[in-house]
Amino acid sequence: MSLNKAVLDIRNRQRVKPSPIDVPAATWTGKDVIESGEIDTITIIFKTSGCWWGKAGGCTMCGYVYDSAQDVPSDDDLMAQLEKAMRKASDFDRFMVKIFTSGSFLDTKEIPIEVRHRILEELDGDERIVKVLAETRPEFVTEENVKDCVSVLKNTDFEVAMGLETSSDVIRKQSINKGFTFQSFVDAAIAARENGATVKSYLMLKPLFLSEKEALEDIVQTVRDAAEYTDTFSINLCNVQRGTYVEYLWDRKQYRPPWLWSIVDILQRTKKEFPDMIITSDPVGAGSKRGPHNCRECSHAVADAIRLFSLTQDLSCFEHLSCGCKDLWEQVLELEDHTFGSPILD
Amino acid sequence: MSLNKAVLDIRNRQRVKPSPIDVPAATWTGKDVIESGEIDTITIIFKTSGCWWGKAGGCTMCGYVYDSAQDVPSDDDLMAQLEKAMRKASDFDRFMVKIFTSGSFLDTKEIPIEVRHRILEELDGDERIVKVLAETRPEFVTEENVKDCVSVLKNTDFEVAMGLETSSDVIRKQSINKGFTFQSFVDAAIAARENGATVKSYLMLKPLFLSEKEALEDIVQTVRDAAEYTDTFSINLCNVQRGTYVEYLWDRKQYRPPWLWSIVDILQRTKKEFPDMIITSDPVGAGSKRGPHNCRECSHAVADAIRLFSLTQDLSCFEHLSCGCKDLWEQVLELEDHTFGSPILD
Amino acid sequence: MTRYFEVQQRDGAARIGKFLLKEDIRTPYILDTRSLGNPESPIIDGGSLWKYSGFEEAQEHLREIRQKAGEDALIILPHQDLTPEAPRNVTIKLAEKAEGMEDSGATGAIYIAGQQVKEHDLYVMEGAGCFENNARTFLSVLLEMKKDIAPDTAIYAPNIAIPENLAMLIYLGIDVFDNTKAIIAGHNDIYLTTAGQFYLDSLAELPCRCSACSSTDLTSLRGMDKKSRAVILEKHNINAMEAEAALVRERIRAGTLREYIEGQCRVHTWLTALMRLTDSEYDFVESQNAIARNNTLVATCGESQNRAEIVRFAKRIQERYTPPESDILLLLPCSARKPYSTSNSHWKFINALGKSRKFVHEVIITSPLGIVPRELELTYPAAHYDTTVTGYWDAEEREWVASCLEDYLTKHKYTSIVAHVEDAYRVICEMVAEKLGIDIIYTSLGNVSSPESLKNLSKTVSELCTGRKRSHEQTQKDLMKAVADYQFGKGSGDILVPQGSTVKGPFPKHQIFVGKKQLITLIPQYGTLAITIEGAKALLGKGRYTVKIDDFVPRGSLLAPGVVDADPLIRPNDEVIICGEKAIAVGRANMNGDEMKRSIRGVAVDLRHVKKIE
Amino acid sequence: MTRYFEVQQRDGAARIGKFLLKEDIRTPYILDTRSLGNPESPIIDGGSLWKYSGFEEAQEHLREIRQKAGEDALIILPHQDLTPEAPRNVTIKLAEKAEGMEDSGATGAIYIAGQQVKEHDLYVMEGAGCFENNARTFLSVLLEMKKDIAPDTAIYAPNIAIPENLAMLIYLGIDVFDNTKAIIAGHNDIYLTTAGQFYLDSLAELPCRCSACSSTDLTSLRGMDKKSRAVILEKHNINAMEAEAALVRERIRAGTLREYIEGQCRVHTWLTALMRLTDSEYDFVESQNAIARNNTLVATCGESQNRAEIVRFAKRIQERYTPPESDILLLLPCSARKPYSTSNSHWKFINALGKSRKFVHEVIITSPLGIVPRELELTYPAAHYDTTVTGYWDAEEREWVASCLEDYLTKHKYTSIVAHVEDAYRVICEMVAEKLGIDIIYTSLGNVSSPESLKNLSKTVSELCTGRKRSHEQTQKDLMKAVADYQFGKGSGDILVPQGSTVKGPFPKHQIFVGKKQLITLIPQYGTLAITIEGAKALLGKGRYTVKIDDFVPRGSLLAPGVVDADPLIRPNDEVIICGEKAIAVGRANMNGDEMKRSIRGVAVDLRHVKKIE
Repeated sequence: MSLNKAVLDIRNRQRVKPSPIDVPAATWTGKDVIESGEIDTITIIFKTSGCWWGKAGGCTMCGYVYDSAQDVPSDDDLMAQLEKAMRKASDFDRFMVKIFTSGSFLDTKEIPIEVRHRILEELDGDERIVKVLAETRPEFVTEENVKDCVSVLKNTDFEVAMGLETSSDVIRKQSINKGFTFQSFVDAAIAARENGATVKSYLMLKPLFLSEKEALEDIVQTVRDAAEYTDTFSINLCNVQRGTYVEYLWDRKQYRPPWLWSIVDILQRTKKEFPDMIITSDPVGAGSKRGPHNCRECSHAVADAIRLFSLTQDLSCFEHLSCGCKDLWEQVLELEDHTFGSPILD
Repeated sequence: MSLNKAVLDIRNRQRVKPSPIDVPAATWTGKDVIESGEIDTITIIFKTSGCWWGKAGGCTMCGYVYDSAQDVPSDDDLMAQLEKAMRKASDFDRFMVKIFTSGSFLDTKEIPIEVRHRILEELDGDERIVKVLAETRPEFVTEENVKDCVSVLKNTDFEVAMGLETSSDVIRKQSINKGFTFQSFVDAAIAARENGATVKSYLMLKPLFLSEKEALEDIVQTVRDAAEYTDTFSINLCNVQRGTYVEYLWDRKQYRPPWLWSIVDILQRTKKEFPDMIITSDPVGAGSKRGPHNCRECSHAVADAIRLFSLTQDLSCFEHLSCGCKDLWEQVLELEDHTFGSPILD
Repeated sequence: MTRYFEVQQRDGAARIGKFLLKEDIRTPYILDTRSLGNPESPIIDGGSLWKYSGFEEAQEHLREIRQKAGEDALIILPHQDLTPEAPRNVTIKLAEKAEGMEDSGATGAIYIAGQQVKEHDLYVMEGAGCFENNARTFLSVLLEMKKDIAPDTAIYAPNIAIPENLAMLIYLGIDVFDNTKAIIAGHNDIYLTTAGQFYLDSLAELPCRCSACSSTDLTSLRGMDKKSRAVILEKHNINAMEAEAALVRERIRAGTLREYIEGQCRVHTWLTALMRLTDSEYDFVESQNAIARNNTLVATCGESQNRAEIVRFAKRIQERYTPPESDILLLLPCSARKPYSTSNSHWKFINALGKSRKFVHEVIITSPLGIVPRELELTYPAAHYDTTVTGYWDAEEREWVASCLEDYLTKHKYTSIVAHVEDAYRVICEMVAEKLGIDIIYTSLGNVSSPESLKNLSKTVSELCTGRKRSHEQTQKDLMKAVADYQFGKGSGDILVPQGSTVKGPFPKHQIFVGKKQLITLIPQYGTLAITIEGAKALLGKGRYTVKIDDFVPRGSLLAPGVVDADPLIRPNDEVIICGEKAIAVGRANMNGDEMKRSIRGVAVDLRHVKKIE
Repeated sequence: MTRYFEVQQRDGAARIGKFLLKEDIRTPYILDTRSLGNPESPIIDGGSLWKYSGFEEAQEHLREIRQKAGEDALIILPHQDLTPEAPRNVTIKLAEKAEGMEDSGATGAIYIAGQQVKEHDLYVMEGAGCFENNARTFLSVLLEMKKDIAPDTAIYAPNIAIPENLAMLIYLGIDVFDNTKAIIAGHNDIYLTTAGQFYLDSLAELPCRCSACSSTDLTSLRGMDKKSRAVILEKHNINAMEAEAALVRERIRAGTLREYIEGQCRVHTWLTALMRLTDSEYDFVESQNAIARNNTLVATCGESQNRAEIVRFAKRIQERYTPPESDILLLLPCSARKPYSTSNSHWKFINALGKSRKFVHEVIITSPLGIVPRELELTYPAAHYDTTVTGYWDAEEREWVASCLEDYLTKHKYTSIVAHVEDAYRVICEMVAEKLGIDIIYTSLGNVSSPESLKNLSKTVSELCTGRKRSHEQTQKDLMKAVADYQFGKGSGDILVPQGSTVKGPFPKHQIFVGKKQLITLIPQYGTLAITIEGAKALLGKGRYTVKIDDFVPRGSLLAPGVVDADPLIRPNDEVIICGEKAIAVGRANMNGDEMKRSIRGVAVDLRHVKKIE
């Protein structure tokens, strides 16, 4: 059985509850950092027909595929989702919009080109919006598509966000099952930047099968490899999402999410190496069994430091962190390299 | 149940094979030490109607009761026994005769007075015989009896041998079940000495229930207590005889025969304290499980040293004895005092 | 007067205690035999009476020791020991002589069966060392001893302990041991471990990492002279025993000694025999076993099913339990997850029953517990056991479970019996059905959780549903009644869950009220009831589980000397009612009823509510 | 090429082995996980392939390690591990990639079921750490592994060993472990013992006397900072594991690991399950079990009766044994003393039979062995077992013994069957008699040894004595024939004890001669036969228990590489016949037949007699 088949089998076993298709999958506000500093953000997860790659199996850790609509949403449904989402931004003076589709915003099978135009036009028309970020797989980041977006967003910056995950083609293929190569990311990044967009790269800390140290070093290496093609890094910490292959293995005690000490180490090392690069990480689910975690006592404090660093880019955030469990993490770093196929669990 | 009853019960369970009554129970030759030095000996165990005390139960360690005749031997039977026994002495030039009956030679129920006279007369008539020793319980060592013997043994020394075992009335009664007191021994000894006989006292090392050290100290104390009433001490080392109460307990792992190191210690200490006293010990069955023993490696050498000392009375016999097990014996001396009713087994 | 020893914690017959002497000594304790002869020691051997010709001498000797040692040293009174097979009345006579000794301060004495027992702080099991490998005799002597002496007296078994048997001896309720055998083994070149003994000759390496063994290696050890080697071996042997004693103490504290014993007893056939024979002394073992505990009962061997907790559970179902009124009985298999109703499989069964569930009474079949009526699935140990599962039930298991089911079906009649079971469960149902000549309807079609099986269960039961049905509240009350009967005896449920009472609180935290007065609460952790003062008053008439005290008002905890009388049915951790002229109270028993009555030290009951009687 | 590992001693599947690397390493071995990353170590992890984009890079990395390490270090080839539930063919693909690595010197590799297995010196059980608590999967993976790889290859189970499970894992035939879990536990404040694990928090004292624990106490330990505490806990945990490993090695050397396991497995339900499930893999277990051993088989638990030695004994009686010609069967109870005929009770039975004994065939009923015909009472394990005796036989025991008796009585017919038995023995006879509808005459009157019972036995048998009777010599021959059949298969007795042969030597040291040529001798210690060259020649035609070698003349011992073929029925300690073009020889097998064929290191047979073929 191939990895993709294994992922697909699990997908097929999930029961997804139907939900209204004129409401976005999720919307929330938050803060992010752009070149000019901290800024309010609104994140919209569009409910589309879904990620083409996810429908064919998809990534081992991705549970977002279940956010897609059961029926194909009409153009008006999609616009209604936008409208409902934007209500949350009513209090903002100046903000950034982050668009996700649980797939690719630039895939016209998910967002028809007319809808794309209507969305971007509407956002461009709102003067409070200074930047629009849209996530997409790299195969859709063509010269044509970037130009198309930039041309609509006359007064608004445009950022293309891609889930590179890792610069290792071996890991991306055999652990994540992501279905593209580092080269395709590079091509996409160049296409974006040469046509007026900036690039944000999402990385994935600790995909399946890797030891804690391998995972850690892989991200450090990835930052080195991808730095010249990206404007911002956002490092995702693998968490165990429902209906994923990661969950399947986690349930069977064959996976442990990353330690927060690992991301702290990564942020410290990469920021020192690339002081001008914006490198962020949002420790979603930190401290829970399914999320990245240290011990019970320090997880929340460490996660807060990571969030603060992500906004301030100030390494002093990490200065006073310490906990007895750091010693354990150091052991895990050393020993998990030699467990030959079983994780070190808590 | 009383101790005597317990002993008797065991007696009653034994099956004794019938044997001819005109043959002594046993006869053997050996060497002993008398005032004038080493001398050949012949030991005769008469088969009589048996020890009156033994028939009523008797001593806990005594298996000699089974040497008695099933039917009462006639006077001629007894004389035939003597005759058969004396054949073994045919080669001797000068020797001593030791008479045992597994009871009391002076008990006329065992040896009718006429037989006593015939025996002593015959022995007295043999010029090679310099001394006659006869074993008896003290109740028979009356002035009258001693005089009677001495008067027959005109040219021959006469020694009364008594199994005192211990000077402790507690131990003699509650462990050995011997049925007389130290005072009765003293009275008998005086009666013997005042009427021309010498006295030999048999002691018993390690009766039932005593720890190794208690047993050892009891013998040392007994030598002190009885020295003034005796001419010779012979210390018997308890061995496990068939059909005895000692055997019953030994079978159930509730008795261990004495260590040979204990008798070595006793001989050294008592000989130093009473340099002129003849103190001997014949380590019968030494080295076997049923007999007194150290470890397998040294038992025979130590037993030989004891035998040599018994003949020479020379303490240098013990000088070069040593073995790893002596250390174990020292532990036993210390620890067996606190085992509260169970012996320290090998 | 047990003024110098106190039992602090119990795990079955095993216990953690403390001697309050010149040094505090924690038991189970391995005393250094050599120290017994030293008058500076906290525990001293008064010596042997064999060497004294008169009583006076011995008494004088004792006075001397006491003077040197002080009142707060425990002196084992001078004794004249015989071995076990010595005539019994000689032994008793000698013991009486020893008991004539006069002394103040902490004392120990030799125990002789049949002798008048005094209130010493410690009793010595005479000749214990002779009972090694003789399980039957050892146990009978010990049980006689336990019956005679006060439960708060320490028991000392001399010259028997080695690492391999220590846990079992402690399990049986012995408090004090010595290192005689460990020392002697060391001087015999014998290397002791909890897994058995080795001749030093036969070893290829030292199978230990204790301080003695770490100080050397096998080659050096073999090269030493006998005496130096013995010092190290002795140290190792004592280390091995001390480590085992510490482990066992931890096991007692954790309440898991039985689980340890079930493995450790395999080291020697006589230790296994001891465990089996002890299990067959049900009254002795059961009386010491806590009614409920908060740790898992782990059943890994054939003997697990003879544990007092398991046999008691089965017996109480036979003797105390009354099923709710129902015409249909549904037999179900157990589940790994406890309580059963929280398991995936039971959740499916319950779903399949749907509305029919009101008509059926559910009873779960399980090994090693036997049968568990649904009402008692929370009650210890029904929700607290874990067992090795391989799918194979051996014949002894099948016979035991079948005997439980057979007893149940003989006592309680139903219009229809449905069994939704497979494999061994079904074999058992068939065995019983055949024996009793009754019909059982089997609804499972190869796999109890398959959609087809569940559908068949649903259909079968719904077709049978014509008899009596129970409301939701009635089901809750049935649960509370069943637990009350289980805990306090038959009929208690009717008193504590009377007509007209109401149930509050979500499952499983039910409470029973009569008007505004609360009577009981279910404690989910143990599946037992806690009682209020009102509940206590209601139950008082029955006289069960009651501790009588004098005319004082207890606070915090009730100490043993304050107990006038106690129900002998009371077990450790039982909910008890305390009543005296001045107060009524409820609390959790810390010892059994008999121990409460016979002890003069220790906490008898931890009180929860106390109400003064004005 | 297993040039660097050799198995030296076996106890069932467990084994003592040796790595011949830069340091000699004795197995079962606990490697320090941390040393795996150090190129100076004797065993090195070649690292993960996850980090290499290309095969060349990895190959280069391996070359570098090998250069630093030298040929006499074992390198586990670079590997790209997945966890066990990863898709199997992805795993195999990655494993094949890893197997493409080129290297000289000692090597290890990851084992993947279904992958082509090479001749590495060590195979790693991938994802072993995930199988904890999952007995069924662990065992099936291990058995698959054992089937695929050469028997003289070491097996390494990473990230799973802790003190409590080590003995069981070694029992299953695993050679190498690591200290990962012990270290991690230490840094998690978890204190490991062979009796289970404790949170440091929950302890009241340290239940150990190892060098680490002796260096501190609980209070100081709790007062330390996390890191210093972890150092000590880690040290303790590793000590506990090392001590257990040493103990288990000693147990293997003593041949008593099974007895240890039967207790130790109670620490955790999954370990008990492992033992039970392994027992049910009879072919695997039996094939590794020595045919006879000189130590006592101690049976203390229900599972003892499933031991391969016991089941094999019963099976061989069913399949290989032919009773002597007799019309009367006498069933007798077993005795504690072995062989039975030397016991007090059997001596009484034999005396009571007197001259009638010539007419009867005696079969002894016993648990857990089942039945033992008198002729086989000397044969391992009939004269070599000890068991816990309480008088109670549980249902599983009764069923097992009854099944053995039933099989026997179904196969073999007698004119009369007399049973001189009581209690459980009688219950079993009655069960079988009823089932088979046969009559059994019971002669015991309450106590088999009482004069009345013996008299009744005597009388009953003498009245029946009218059929065939056997001479004294015939009885001796029957014994020798029965052992021959037991040992070499049905029909061997007729070859080795032919018509016209004579018996020499007193019981039990019988020898069989044909004229002046000796064929066999009974070895009383094991109750098995030793064979002469003459005996070997006689048996050669049957082809059983034969090891084929090439055209050389072996001396002293036959090494595995010299074996061309070997009877798969050969078990360790079996008497075997070696034949080749140049020589015929006899000796004692050191390994089983399969292992002889598949091994390239180690002694296959210890030779006793060798005869050149001119």
